[in-house]
Amino acid sequence: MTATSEPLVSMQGLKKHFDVSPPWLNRMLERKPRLHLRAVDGLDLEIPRGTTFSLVGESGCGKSTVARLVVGLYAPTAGSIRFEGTDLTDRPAGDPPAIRRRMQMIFQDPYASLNPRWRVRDIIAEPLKCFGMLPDRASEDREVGRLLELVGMNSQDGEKYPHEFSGGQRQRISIARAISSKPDFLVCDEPTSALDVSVQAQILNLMKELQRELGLTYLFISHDLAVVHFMSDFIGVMYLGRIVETGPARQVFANPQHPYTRLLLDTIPDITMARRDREPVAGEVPNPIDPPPGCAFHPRCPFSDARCRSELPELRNAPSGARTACHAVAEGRLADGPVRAVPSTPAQMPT
Amino acid sequence: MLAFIVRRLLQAVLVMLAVALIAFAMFRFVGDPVNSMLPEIATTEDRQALRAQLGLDEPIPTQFAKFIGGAVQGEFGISYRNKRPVSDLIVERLPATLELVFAAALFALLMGVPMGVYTALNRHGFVSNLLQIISLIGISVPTFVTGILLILIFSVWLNWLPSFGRGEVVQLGWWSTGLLTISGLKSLVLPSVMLGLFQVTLIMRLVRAEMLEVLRTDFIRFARARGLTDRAVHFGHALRNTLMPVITIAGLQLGSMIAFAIITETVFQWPGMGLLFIQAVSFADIPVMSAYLVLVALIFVVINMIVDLLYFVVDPRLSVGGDRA
Amino acid sequence: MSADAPSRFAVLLDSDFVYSFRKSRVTLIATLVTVSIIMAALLAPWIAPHDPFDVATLSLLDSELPPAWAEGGDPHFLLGTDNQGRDVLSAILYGSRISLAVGFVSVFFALVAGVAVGLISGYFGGLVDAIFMRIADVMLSFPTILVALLVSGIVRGALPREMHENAALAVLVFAIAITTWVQYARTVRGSTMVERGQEYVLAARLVGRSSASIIFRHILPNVMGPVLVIATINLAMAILIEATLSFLGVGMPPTNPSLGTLIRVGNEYLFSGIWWVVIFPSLTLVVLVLAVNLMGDWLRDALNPKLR
Amino acid sequence: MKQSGPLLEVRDLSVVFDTRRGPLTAVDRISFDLSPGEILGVVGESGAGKSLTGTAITGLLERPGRIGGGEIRFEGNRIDNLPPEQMRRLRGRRIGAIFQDPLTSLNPLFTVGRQLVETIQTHLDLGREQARQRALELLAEVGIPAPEKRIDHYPHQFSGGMRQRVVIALALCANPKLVIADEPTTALDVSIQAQILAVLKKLCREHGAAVILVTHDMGVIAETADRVAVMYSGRIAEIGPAAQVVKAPRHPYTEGLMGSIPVIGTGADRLTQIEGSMPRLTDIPAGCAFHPRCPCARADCAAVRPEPRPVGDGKVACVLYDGGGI
Amino acid sequence: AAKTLRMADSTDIAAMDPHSMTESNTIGFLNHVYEGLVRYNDELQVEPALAASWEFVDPTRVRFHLREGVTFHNGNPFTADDVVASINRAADDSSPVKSNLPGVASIEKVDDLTVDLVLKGTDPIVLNYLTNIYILDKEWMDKHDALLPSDIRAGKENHAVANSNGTGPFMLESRQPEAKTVLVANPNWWDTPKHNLSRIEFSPIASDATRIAALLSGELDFITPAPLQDIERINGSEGTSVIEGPELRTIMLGFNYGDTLHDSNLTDANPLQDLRVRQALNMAIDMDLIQKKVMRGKSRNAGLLVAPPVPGYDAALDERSPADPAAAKALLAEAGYPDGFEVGFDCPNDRYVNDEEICQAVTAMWARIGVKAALNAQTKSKHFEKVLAGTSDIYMVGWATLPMLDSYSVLSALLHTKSDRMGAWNPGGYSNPKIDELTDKVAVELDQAMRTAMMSEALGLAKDDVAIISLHQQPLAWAVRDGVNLKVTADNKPRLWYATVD
Ligand SMILES: Nc1ncnc2c1ncn2[C@@H]1O[C@H](COP(=O)(O)OP(=O)(O)OP(=O)(O)O)[C@@H](O)[C@H]1O
Ligand SMILES: Nc1ncnc2c1ncn2[C@@H]1O[C@H](COP(=O)(O)OP(=O)(O)OP(=O)(O)O)[C@@H](O)[C@H]1O
Ligand SMILES: [Mg+2]
Ligand SMILES: [Mg+2]
Repeated sequence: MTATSEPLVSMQGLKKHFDVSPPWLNRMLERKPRLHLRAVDGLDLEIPRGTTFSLVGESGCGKSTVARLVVGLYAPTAGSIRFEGTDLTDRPAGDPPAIRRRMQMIFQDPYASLNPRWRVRDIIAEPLKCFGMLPDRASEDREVGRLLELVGMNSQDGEKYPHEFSGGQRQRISIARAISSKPDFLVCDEPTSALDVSVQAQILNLMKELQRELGLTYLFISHDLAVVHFMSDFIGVMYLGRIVETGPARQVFANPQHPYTRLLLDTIPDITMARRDREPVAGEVPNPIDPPPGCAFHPRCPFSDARCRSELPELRNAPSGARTACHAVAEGRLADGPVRAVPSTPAQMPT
Repeated sequence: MLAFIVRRLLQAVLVMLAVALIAFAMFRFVGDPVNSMLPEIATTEDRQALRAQLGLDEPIPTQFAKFIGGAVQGEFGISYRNKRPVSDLIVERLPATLELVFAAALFALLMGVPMGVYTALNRHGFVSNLLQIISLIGISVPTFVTGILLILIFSVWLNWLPSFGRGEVVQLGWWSTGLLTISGLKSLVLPSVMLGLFQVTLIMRLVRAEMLEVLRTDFIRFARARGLTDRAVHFGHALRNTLMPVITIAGLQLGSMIAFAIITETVFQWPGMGLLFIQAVSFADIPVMSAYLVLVALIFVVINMIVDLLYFVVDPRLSVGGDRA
Repeated sequence: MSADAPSRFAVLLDSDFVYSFRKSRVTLIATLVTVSIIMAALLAPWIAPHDPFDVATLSLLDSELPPAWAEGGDPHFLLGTDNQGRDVLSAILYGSRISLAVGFVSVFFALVAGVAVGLISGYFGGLVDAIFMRIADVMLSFPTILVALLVSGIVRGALPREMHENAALAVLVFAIAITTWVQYARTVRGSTMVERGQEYVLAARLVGRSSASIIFRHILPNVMGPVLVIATINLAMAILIEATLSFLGVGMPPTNPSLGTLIRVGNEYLFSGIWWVVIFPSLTLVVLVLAVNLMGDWLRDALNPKLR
Repeated sequence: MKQSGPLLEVRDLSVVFDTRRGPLTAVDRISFDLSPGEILGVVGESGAGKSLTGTAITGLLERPGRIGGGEIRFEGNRIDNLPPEQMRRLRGRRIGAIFQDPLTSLNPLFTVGRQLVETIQTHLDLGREQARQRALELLAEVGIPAPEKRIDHYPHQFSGGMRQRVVIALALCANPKLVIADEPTTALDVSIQAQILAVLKKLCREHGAAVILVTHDMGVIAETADRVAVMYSGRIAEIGPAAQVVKAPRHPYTEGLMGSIPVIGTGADRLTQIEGSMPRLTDIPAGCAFHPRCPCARADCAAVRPEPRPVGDGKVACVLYDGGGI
Repeated sequence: AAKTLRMADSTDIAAMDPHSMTESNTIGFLNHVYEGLVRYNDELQVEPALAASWEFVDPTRVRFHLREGVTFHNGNPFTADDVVASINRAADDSSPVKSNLPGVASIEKVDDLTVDLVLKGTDPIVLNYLTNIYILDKEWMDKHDALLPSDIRAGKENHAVANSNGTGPFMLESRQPEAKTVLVANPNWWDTPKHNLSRIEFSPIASDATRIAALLSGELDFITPAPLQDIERINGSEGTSVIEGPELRTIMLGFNYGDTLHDSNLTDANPLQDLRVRQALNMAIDMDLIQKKVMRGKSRNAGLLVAPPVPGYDAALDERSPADPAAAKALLAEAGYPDGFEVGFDCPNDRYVNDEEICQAVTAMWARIGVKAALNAQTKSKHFEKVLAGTSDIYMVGWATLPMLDSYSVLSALLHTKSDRMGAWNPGGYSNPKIDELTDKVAVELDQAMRTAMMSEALGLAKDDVAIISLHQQPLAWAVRDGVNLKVTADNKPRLWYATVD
């Protein structure tokens, strides 16, 4: 975990608002205003070279949107994205090729991310072709074979179609495609959440190996805290389009500050906690079209007060070394609440 | 919902304009009405005079403007052939066509839906396969051939049903109905079978496909898991959920049945709008033709609108107040 | 994952698709029938005993002969002759040629236009989509048969006179295509909107592929399944629409008859005992349409993985 | 709260799919018992046969699937060969089921109340009003606030978590003795997941129903189940008390499975991984289905299929324990 | 006993107003309700009707003595005022019927039962015209604001279109357009009924097959027309038979006499201007074969442009020489077209008996002498539009000479050089000064013998010139149930006041 000082990827004040207004006519007649869904609402982020930065958060908090913004599939509403200092803010995916070649993506769904009508070799070779990286078909074949073996498959598998492979194998093919253009930076949007745990282990191990061997930098997205814990050097916890807590992974896990982070850590089912009755969290994830004023988490937060309801907290350095956006943390209101600390030793079984 | 209706209305205007344009364009190409209005021995002079009288020698934009102006008020002038206001002619024929189409639609639904349900529930049964193939024949035989064969069998050979016309009709205000007399009902049988046969197949296949789709859904599995009776599952849940697409298609088909009625009415001399239209075509009776086109388009638009509104009735997800808690 | 994989052909033969085809006897027969009719139509100039369109060879003396096996039949005319002395068998062969041509060509044009519109609408959305879909709504808001009737009426009238003879076919094709492209467009648009968001498309965008390239190389192959099904059904429909238009007098001329025209003309002889003039073309039409429909049916099921 | 005699006995149950290439055995001679009030977790990879086991018990197998052998006894009576109508009476009345996706489990066109009343009236001899009353009670019981207001809402007016509660209420309509819950929380957010599991557990405690909880989330099992069955390739590899299976897995597969779960607090740089993937139904290896991937495989693994042997408080199907345990 | 006759025709009557259209089937049917001053009997002879007698006061003034004691169906007495109002109505500028009254200058009432018809010039066939001009009740028209026929331009409906008040043998009981029109016998008819009908139920049935089916199934007693190919079947069925006779209508092929053809490979010449070419085309047509096969022996081949009952007909000229393709080919070669040429050929497909079939057969016969005719068969409204626009090379027309029933009709409309009032049906531009001269004389010649001679002469000239190819008089075939006694009249108008039902 050798983090250099200069980040490979950085985002400043990144925003993405989706226009989800009803059609013009409805707005006219029903006098409804335009509606904007703030999927990402002001995100500052730096990812040091050679590290894994993970984003966690509940469904719909904007993780995938960040991923797509980074690779250029969405144009940001505001803010900037830089890669090695080059501004990519308004460049679409694939442009400029010299830089986009160096950032690729692994998708969540191993079934949807491979074109069912294409042979595996063509799928893997597509980036090579598009970025014009290899002179002829023979060297392309060789490269595809090499990549397949790199991800633990047989070089002959290139002649088959995706449906002939299991989910785990498909995800390996996705990875082979993603690394075929020799990227430095990989965005992984829940790459294992569609897979079984045993296959997940294979893929996570593979990703770690590849990172070591190829010096990759990951933006890793997941809602599974255990997986994130396993993979990351740095972690950002998102809630409703904003980062509420960020810092080195170990610190965040060892000493979560933000109430939401604590809640997340508390609610993950844990095999070490047999027959535990988890305290269910009250409330539901609020609607991003109409987020609560002030701190978006306040309706579910046991520590919220008047300030939380009105004033948006900034990300501030917390005593733990992480940065937290929470008034309660900043004010030190937050004693040891009903949140669970990470046990250092497995708890004893009840008999 | 209001926005929805307004959108549909705008669309309807679009459709009607397009149709008006087509109808007007037809004026120029259906033949010269003057020739069929005058006796053979009429002189060239007479013909020119009549042409001028009908306004056929005016510039085309003027003619179009007049046409649209009249159409907007529902006025299409006087039939060249029958010398009666076209609106009267249409009103006179409308009941016949509508009764025919609704009888055919009813026939199609009463046959098609049960057959579709049956074939969906017994997907691999012999009877199902047979029904499937027989129904295909239903859409493979041109309707005019079916019509003639029906006449041959049921009128000429068996002498059971009349071969033409509407039988005795009863006047209810401006509406003339054949539904209240025995001979009217008997007369309705063959034409509505001919017109509905195609739709039977269509609806049966649609219901079957949708039903199969619905039967695979989780909520049907869950309904079974709750121990509901097959009846409740198939007819309470599955059938109800197949209704949406059936409504759409049935609605669209109702419109095309009005158009297809042209053929049925020709074969059975059913005194409806289709027959009026076909006669008008052969006499180049332009006012009647254009009124027919516009009316069919209007009916179509109205049916589509009703279908869309039915959605709001059938599917609670669409209705207003579908607020999420 | 053995190295000596079976040949691709063997794999194909072993696939569920081919299996379901081979298992369905009805489909097999239907395919056989369709192929034979198509072949017979294609080879009509060589296999037809007479050239029914060469008016110089027609003789009224041969008119209204019953089929060869019936009393008074002439072995030269297997299925008998019509009122002009035209060999019914040859007329059917040539007539299927025209019917099939109308079917195939109109389906082809409708398919190309519909798929193109669907892809563009579905992929780009926005204003283009809105415009195309409103046009489609208008088209859908009017019964096919009427549109076809009107279009053929207008086009016929608008075309210069000398083109009429040859135009009949083109007019029919145009009239049918213009009323059926909407189905393709709608279907393709729907699937394109789904595919557009699929991750494999995103992956292609990541490497900078152009929209055109994504549409054609990635999306098109994935939306063609339902299109094929519609195409078969529409092939049958087109042949029938042509026949129906013939009945209304705007089909192919009797000098160049399609199956529909043959039936229309023959229809007038139904009561007069000259049954062969109407029965044989009708049978051919019904069998052809039925066979094509059966194939479409099977294709629909075979391409629907959920129905396995 | 153990009673004498198991509520459910499954003996050598097989589920077979008849395909054109011959029958495929998706569930292969599995046996287990379930006592009243007990929660049995069933875990295993996707395709291991977990759902089919549940489906077979509820008698909802659809063609081309069928029960290929063995027997299922419910309260001592065989139910695998019951005529459909009798089985239907059992379903919902004595055996409830909950499926994975609350979004699709409810008919979108009917109000929640109507679906509840319909189910209640199918099984209990209640009038419309009484049934509605019971429906309201059920909704309250599963934690839906203001049930009398919500009962006439349509499913789309509920959130995912609420819908799953409704589904649970539907499954519990007639106080079934056995509830089969097939991945009831997979489609839900972690925070909601906890709520649902809590509801489920509470209801079982109060109604005394036994539960078969199908999932592939080991965490859920560990927290919820009394006993766990680990399935692999249609067979039960190991079954035993949850604590034992999770903490001290005996079967090499269970061991691998547990090892591959990342756990917060362990600083391992690499997860234990089982090489290869689960075989397809078409080519399940002879002998022990797991042997090609097994780190402890022996020569005879490929030859003999190991039968479940009692090991500790549970049973393990592995040659390592054929000798009668370690 | 009450006798009902249920009949069907291929087209419905257009309207009840006899001055609103000139369709011959409608005019024929309306003759049961309305009557003219004179009428044709079933031998197509002019006989007195509402006028008991008439005389030429001078060559341009005819005096009609009206029948006494006639009443309209509503009971109004029939008087000279009705005649004056009716003739004025028919001759009004807005009336399409005025073309059927070309020579009338005015009508004058002399006394209550006498009127004078003033002509523009001498008109030998004015009575023939008048058979078609029906008399309406003035009082009734007055009351219903129907003194003029409906004016399409003004978009105003006319009461007479849907209602009737005539003097005829039958009275309108009810009418559902396109479905059923019911007439009942008029008990107060001035004439002695020869029919025994109490009721006529008329239904239009457009589809031939359906019409025959309805006859065969016993739903109808009488249908017009019966398609030729079905005659055998009808005669073969128990209880039905076909009644036939020749029609007045002569079917012919007209030519384009312009300098170029419209649809041809030749762009600089019109072979049809050459008499030899026209002769060749005529000779190539084997009418005997067509008569036997297409017309099933029912038609009457014609060498002349008019049928035998028409004054001016000359049996000597009517001979049609047998087909001779070889000679035809030789003539073509002589004219400079040894390989033939291409030419447009227009036909209606819904106007005459087997029109399209005849054209197909002719096309085949011409093909054998090398003339490639591009046959364009289409619906009548489009066919006649094209023909009258003068854009057709060879076209089919049929001419029955009605309502004149006189060869002058053919001479003036078809053969006379085209001008405002003459040659309306001479779009090809045929012009023969001799024929023009004869035609102009015939128009005013009152001596019947001289007139007839001149007409025969003109027709002979046209024949020699092959100005128009005459093909045949088409057959009329009606079908009846047994027990219906009716005579086929050559003008294709059933006269049911002669019909009896057993
Ligand atoms: N193209 C879009 N148009 C409108 N809204 C969108 C679009 N894409 C995403 N959203 C909305 O933006 C919000 C964030 O979505 P996003 O997919 O980034 O969430 P996520 O954290 O990745 O969730 P998950 O864990 O379910 O994948 C959601 O409310 C989603 O509905
Ligand atoms: N209709 C079917 N035809 C053939 N095989 C089937 C069918 N349904 C299920 N199977 C097979 O049966 C096996 C067991 O399926 P089952 O649904 O029980 O797995 P599962 O353990 O519940 O998996 P998941 O975790 O994905 O739900 C799988 O291999 C599956 O492919
Ligand atoms: Mg996401
Ligand atoms: Mg499952």
